[in-house]
Amino acid sequence: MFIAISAVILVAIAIGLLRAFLGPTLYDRVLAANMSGTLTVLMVAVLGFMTGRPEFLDIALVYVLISFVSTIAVLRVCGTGCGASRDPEADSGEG
Amino acid sequence: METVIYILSWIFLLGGAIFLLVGAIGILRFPDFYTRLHAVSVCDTMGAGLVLAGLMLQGGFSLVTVKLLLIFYFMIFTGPTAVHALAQAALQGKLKPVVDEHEQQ
Amino acid sequence: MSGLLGLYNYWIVIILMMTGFYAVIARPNLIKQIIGLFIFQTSVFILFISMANIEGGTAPIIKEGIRLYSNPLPHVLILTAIVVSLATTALGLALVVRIKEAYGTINEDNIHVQDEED
Amino acid sequence: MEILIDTILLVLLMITGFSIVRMRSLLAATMLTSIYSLLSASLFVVLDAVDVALTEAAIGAGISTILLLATIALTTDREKPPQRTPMLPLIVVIITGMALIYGTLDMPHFGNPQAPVHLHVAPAYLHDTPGEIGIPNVVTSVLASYRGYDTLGELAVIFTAGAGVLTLLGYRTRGGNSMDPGIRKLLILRVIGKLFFPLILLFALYVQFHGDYGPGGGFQAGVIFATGFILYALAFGLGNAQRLIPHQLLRIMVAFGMLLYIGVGIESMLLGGKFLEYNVLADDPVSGQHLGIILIELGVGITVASVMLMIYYVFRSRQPEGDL
Repeated sequence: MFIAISAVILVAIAIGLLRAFLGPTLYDRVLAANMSGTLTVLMVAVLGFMTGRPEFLDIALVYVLISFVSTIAVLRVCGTGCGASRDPEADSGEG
Repeated sequence: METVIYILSWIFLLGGAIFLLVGAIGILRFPDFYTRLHAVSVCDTMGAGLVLAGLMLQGGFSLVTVKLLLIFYFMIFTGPTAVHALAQAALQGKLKPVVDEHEQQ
Repeated sequence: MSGLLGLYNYWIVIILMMTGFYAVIARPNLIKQIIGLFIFQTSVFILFISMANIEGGTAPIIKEGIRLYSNPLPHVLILTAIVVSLATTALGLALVVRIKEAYGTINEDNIHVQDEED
Repeated sequence: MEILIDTILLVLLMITGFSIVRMRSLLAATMLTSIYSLLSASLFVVLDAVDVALTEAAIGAGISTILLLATIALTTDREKPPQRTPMLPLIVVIITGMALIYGTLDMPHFGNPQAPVHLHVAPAYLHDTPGEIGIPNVVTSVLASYRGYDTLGELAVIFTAGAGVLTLLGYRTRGGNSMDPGIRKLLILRVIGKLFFPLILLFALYVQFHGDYGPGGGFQAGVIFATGFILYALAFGLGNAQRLIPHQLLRIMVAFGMLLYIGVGIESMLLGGKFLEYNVLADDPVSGQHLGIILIELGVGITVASVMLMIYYVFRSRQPEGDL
């Protein structure tokens, strides 16, 4: 059963990745990265239960904090300046 | 009693999985950035919350439950903050929302 | 694990390694090269950790009732290697910032052109 | 079951790797690098390397993404299309890849317990750790005790890299304690930052001192510490963070961690043992080992945290005033 849950999470991560590839703006990519972070946390938690050693939840805790800090960092370090422009190659599908 | 908790935990886990999937489809299918924010919130709150609740029931009352609660607590604060900061940055970056053309006229 | 699936991990690692290698040698942008180096490094980490894995083993934290553990030695090597990789990446990025200040560009081709002009 | 997740994660990693190379916007590539790092960290969890997963998540997805972003903010976001034809590099890459794949054909298969790696040294570590060191986490015992010399070397590398970054970029003090207008708008971020800052530090302490019993240790804790202060700097401005932990203090701490490590080694020599032989530190060898490992991990944590934070300060203090 845990395998079903982790399969769903993997599918969701794959869809999030697709959004990160497609863009089209930087914000969409940050959003996708943020969602992948959440999903990775859940997957690590589920994996811990699946392998029968749920004490590894510390890792999931670190992931929550780190993905939050890095999301904030994108917005603060780059400011509004560098995110405003649409990446031109994302629209043309060049990637 | 044990079977009830067991079944309940699986209901939570499956429900959470459904919410996660719905959120993921949303982030792919919604037309613009601002609508996609909503899809992510579904993942962050209901999806994550239900999966963690299901795991808590599986883990029983132990240190594991405390850690899961902590994860849930962190998530419930970090998710909306990150999304709010993102939305504000997007607004300041002059990202126009997609609006229905009929309503605009 | 037998047959071709037994080598699958290594092959993907090699593909990742070559992806990073390609970015390092084919892309003129210095930041892109550092990102390529990052991919390369991570693939090496995955190679080591794959080798450490034992079928049916668990994480090497000793607990009653568990008999088979994965090999802890590669974990130790990679754990420190990750931190060192960050330190070296930071050094590389610092160099990139200095190059930008000195040349006004981080494109390798333009830097070569400027060097020849001097 | 785990092999299935392993397979899927590797495929996702491969796709991410390809698209990172293809992206022309460096910011987009950085975001994908962060996802790549998270994916590889979950792969490490699947492959039972929990300590490594903790480190990779904190470093790859956290600090190295932040440093890349800081560099992009100082340089440029656009990558010009390459002028050279990519044919030659492509051929080189394909030939090298083929040679490496040919090399793997002789390798023991994935998960094979009879592989040469598993036959030497590692069984001894796993067998002797409970008796000799007395802590459950074998990774920590190997890191801090059996291979303490290696770790000292790694720490020296980090120390040198920190010194190198400082030499290359120099350090500029930020005047004033004012918050820039960008932060003033982010009220929610400031409130959450204030709430989370102590929690992250507390968690870092837990990782630091619980490293003997679960995943964790000095390296991970140091990085988490630095991340906590980076969050503070992001939410309240660099000037305020530097008033909290001044740069001069950081420089001292960088050296202090190293000295603590070496000091433990010298102390054990003075007590009649060999360099970094912890058995002599206390009456009973096992508690000597405990004491030695805790001190060493503390040294590692202090140096790693201060080097990471110093690198962040140095990069960010180069940002033009008002742009922060």
